Amino acid sequence: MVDLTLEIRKTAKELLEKGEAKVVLGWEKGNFPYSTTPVFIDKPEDTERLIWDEYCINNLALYMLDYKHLDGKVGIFVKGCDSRGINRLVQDKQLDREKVILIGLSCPGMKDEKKAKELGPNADIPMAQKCQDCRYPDPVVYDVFLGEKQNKKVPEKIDTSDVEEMETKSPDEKYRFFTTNYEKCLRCYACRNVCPACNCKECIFDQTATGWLAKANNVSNNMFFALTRAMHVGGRCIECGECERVCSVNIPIMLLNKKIIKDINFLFGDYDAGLETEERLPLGGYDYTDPEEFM
Amino acid sequence: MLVVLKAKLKDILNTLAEEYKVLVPAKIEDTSKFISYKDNVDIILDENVKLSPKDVFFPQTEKMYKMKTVKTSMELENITDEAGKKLLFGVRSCDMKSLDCFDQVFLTKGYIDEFYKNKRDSVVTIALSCSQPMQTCFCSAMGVDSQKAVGADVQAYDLGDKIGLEAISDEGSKVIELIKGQLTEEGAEVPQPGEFYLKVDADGVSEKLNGMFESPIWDDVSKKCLNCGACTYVCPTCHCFDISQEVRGENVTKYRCWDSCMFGEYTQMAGGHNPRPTKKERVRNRFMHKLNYFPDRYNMLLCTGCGRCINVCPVNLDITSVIKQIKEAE
Amino acid sequence: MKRVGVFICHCGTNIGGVVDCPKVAEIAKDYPGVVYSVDNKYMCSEPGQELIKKAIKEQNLDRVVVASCSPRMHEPTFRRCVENAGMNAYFMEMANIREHCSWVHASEKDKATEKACDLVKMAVAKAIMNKPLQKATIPVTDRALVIGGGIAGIQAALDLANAGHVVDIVEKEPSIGGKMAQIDKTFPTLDCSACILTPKMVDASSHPNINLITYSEVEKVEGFVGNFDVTIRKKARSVDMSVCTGCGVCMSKCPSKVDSEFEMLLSKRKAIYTPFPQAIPNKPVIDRDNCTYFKTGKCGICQKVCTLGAIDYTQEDEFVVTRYGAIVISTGFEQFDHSVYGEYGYGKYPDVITGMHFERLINASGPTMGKIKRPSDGKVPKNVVFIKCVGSRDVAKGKSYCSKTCCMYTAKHATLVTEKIEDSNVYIFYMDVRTGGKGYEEFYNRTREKYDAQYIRGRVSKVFKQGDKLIVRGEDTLLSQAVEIEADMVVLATAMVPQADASKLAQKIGIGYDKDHFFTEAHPKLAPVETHTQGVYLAGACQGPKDIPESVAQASAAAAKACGLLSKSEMLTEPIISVVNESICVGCGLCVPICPYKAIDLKTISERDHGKTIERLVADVNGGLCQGCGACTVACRSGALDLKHFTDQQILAEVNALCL
Amino acid sequence: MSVNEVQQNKEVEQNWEPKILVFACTWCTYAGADLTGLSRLQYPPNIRILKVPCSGRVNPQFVIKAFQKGVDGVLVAGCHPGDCHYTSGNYFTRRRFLLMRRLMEYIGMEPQRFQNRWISAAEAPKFQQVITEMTEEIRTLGPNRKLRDDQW
Repeated sequence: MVDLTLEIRKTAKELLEKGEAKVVLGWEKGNFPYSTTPVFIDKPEDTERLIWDEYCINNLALYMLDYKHLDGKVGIFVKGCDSRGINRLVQDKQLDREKVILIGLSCPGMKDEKKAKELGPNADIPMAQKCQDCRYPDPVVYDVFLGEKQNKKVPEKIDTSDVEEMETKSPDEKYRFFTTNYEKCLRCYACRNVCPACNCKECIFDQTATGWLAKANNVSNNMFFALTRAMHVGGRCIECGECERVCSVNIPIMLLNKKIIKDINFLFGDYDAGLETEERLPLGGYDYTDPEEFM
Repeated sequence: MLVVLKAKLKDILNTLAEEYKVLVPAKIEDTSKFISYKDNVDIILDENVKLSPKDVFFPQTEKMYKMKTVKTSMELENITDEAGKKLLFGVRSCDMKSLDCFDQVFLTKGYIDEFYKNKRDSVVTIALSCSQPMQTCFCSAMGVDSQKAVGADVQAYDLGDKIGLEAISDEGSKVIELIKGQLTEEGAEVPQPGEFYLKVDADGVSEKLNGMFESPIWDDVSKKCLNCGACTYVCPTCHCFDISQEVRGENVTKYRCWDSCMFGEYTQMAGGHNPRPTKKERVRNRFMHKLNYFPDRYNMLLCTGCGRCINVCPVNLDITSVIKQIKEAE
Repeated sequence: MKRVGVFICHCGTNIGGVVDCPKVAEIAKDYPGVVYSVDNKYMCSEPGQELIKKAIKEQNLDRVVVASCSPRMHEPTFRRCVENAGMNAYFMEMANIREHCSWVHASEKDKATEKACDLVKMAVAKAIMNKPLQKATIPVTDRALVIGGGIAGIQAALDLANAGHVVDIVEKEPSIGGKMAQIDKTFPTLDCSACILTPKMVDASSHPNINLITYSEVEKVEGFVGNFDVTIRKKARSVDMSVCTGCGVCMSKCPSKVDSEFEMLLSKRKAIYTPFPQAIPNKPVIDRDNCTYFKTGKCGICQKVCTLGAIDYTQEDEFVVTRYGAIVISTGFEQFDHSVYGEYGYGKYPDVITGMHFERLINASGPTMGKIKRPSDGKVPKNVVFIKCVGSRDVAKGKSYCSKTCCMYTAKHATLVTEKIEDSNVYIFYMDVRTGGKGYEEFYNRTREKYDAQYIRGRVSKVFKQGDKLIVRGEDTLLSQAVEIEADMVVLATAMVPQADASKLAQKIGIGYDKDHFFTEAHPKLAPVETHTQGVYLAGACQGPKDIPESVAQASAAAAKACGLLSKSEMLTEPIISVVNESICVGCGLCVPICPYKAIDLKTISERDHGKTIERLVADVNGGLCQGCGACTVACRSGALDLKHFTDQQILAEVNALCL
Repeated sequence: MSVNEVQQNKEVEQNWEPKILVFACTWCTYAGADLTGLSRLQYPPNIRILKVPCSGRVNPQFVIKAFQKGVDGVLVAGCHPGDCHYTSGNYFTRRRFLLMRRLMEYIGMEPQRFQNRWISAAEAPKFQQVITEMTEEIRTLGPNRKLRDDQW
């Protein structure tokens, strides 16, 4: 991995010193060799905290929601997934593209923090699942680019082999699989809160009075949560895999999201969310020629 | 000390299962928690479970009572807990300490929470000492002795390939009595705890926080927080709950379920006002509660150093770093 | 706690013969919220309605559930009934226990009764959640816009103007008149098209209530029924209309010659021109694309010869915004681009022409002064072949529909050929002959019998040149014989298609269009001139192929509808519309493209947020445009959008009630 | 034993009857159901129709909610494509529910339990047939336990 830490610090420092950005978002080292944590730098001297290593896994895009009403610009370091998150927010009108300075970084694929914890300091740490599945390691949009693009060979289509395998199971097998997983769900909503596509002002799951979802934790309610969230991010999920990464009980959340992506591709034509900001969303329109199965 | 080979542990548990409903720390569905003991469960002894045993005493969703409207009147129906004693095997010192915190909240100062008390009274605990702390552990910094749990009925020690057992309470003695035939007496010593990776010094942090409600550090600390409830739900000491009801026509069930001070609607008032409108206030409240308000009221920290929140936090917001920041603040 | 009254109707034995109505009424008494429940022989009868009104007063009811026939039958009745008793009409809910229960479960009385109970339970649950709704009034601007100044537009404008409403006609060409102005004779009477059209054009131009806005196009349409704000682009004419007298000197002196669109490119016009001599307004425009002055900066002859100084090269497109109460769209049709039929040799052989060319050839004021001459050599043709359904009724290459007018105008052409050219022979290749219409079949029969037109059933496979003849090769499918005809001229009856930019106009106005881009009516039978956008009406061939009488009839119908709207100064709107909860709305705009009526916009609001005034976007539903379909509510993830009377909570209450 | 069978045996004994919720748009399917009545075409009494203005109003969440609360089947029905009273509502219905149906099947819901149909105001025989078939299909499957919130 090319060490861009010094360049990152220099770029951030310049942005702050020249007053081009009021704050710069990046990553700093956490308390463990395998951890980093998002950092928000607003003083040039603090840019020394910024780092770039193989654990800078957090998608920073959603933090832009916190700066919606900031006077001035925000600088933000973006990997492929962060940049698609930025596009997600721009398309959803939650971010003014003019108000961010995107500093692109080519992502080599980040390492799996959970595995690193388990395997110990000297082990060969595998790449995180979300990075193994990533098809856009280079940012799809940026204003400045640091280092070199790797133009890594990536699969043309999303790998949905796990979805296909699930599809072959019997209804009861499938139901058992999903319910045993969602039985664990704590409804801590980390998956939702980390998701750049979940950018509502007030989530329906928080509006307990409307009767959509009771606070009671049981597998039925948890499935309502899971299915509804999957539909809500349907056609908008940028496949960053953060939801699955942050799940405190390791629910394979992307198995639902990828199912919808697969079906959208099949039913309405290939679509990768977050590559640009103008195109019609799959669920924001229709075609007269859409498949007809309801006759 | 009475000892048993780890390999023979299941024999003991089988014996205990005849008398108690035994709960053991086990791997399940890509996570780990306390589950009902059966012969085929995957018991873990080399590390603590990912989900704390708090739900045994304080379930995530707990029915409280039922109501039924009949014409113009209303009938109330109590919900009784399942009968029978439970035995919780393998609770670590940190989680035993959290029960101590719970006891303070639910059983002291003139108020007794019946739902909690019923469950608490029905559980016998066998605590287990830690031979090697996990990387995220910092219990000693929170005043917890990883080798000697508070409030346990039986203290078990990790002796390598063996487990040593020592009755603490009368209830514990009864447990030992049941399995005495399967134990052997050996001259084992209480093992020394391993080295902690995280170095935390929490001395004086409670007092220091007294003047820090308006400190700028809360802005800094809270920025990265996503306001999810992961930390509070895995925390063995967090005990906030919300009361709600499921209405099915004339049948109403009142229940309580975990809530999290990290959630926006936690302090949302009916009129729309929210006294903790942003993550800054929420994050501040969480740490103030753990490190200042609770010690103030109960004279103990509301953190046992189990490290679970560090483990699950999506953005690595680390309580040990926060403690450090508080101590370093001007 | 709400006080619900339940009224179970026997409908004679229609319901009572199957459903145990007294039992349903008895059981309903125990439903949450129900304080009164009763059954009656005929709820809709006078005594039945009195019963409801009395109960509302005596039992102090604030919600009413009527279980009877379909709400499609009596919802208005019972709404009026509760309204008369002083209750909001929308506090009344109906349970359909006749069409959906007793009539379809006649032999399962117990289960039908059980089902009736469930339906009542659902209705009660919904009624409890119902909110009082009021119809709102919106002002109506007494001014109409007619888009397209052909015969349909002119007729609609005249009818509206005669009823006392101010009308603006927007026409993209320099003159009104449309396609009818190009046509020579009209079937089946063979009276001269110009003779009946031009007086109407004059009427329109001189009518005090009509403003002609020619050489102009609709740029943007905003607003809603009664209040459309339409931006019209007045293209630069380069001629000052207020000064020009239409003397025509400029046109005669202009050196640039261009193929005349009006004459189907069969003759030339000047770069400064009126499309045809009877044009209205009869004042020229400069075709800047072909004007030497605009191309090279040199010339300026027209300016020199105009003694009034009406020529103004500096004119620019002008945009005017006007508010209209109603819009009539009458943009008409174009000819199908039949170049896809290469086998007919259009473009390759100048003597293969279309019906519209033929109209100009036989027109006394046309390029040949009404003499039928071959475009190639000016010879008078003897053998003329007509090919019908060129583009129509051809799923493979053309359009699936029948263009409706071609059978008749081809018959008309055939008679005119025979009348004008001695010893001429007319051959008509056809698929079917369709002559529905008053006097049409008789006309067709005359064409065959008296004028001896040869009708050959079959399609033409090829037209090719041999010497100075065009060989038309086809098949007579009735005789199963190959046919070859030596023709001097071939006339193609091309399909009618909407204007090329019809779909763009539809999008601007927010109306629907079909696969062929004809505008869609609100209902094919019962609302044929309305569109789904209230206050927008259709006239003429823009809605589908039509001949002149049909276009005129539809124009008058559209005008009558528009008059109905404009005759009141304000109108009532349906209260069942979408609403935005601005405190939840995040302004993502996902709802905007969902709305078929373009009723949702994003607007900026400012509010206090943590001691700061911030501005943010939220969705905004235009109550005048919203028709209450509710599609937007599903697109809204956070549930900030909801549909009144069918709210999330109301529907959930019904679902919950069903499952008790 | 399958997920459903456990409870099934118990409920079949208690004369279980399928309970099917039908979301019907006002203009086509609801009117079609009215015509079915006017034509006296008989069908099983197992459905309950919930009227919505347009099938485009039906939120997929309603469907999950209905299963949670205990229905055995859900039918969402509206105007045929091209016939929507509101021009385009049913095209959105089609997109949403093409996905939703696949998702429901994917998590193990039997596809017969959640169906979508276009039924016009004129198609009374079709309405009768769809309801009859769906009722029988669900009767064969037995009571639905999946997604059901029955712990209260």
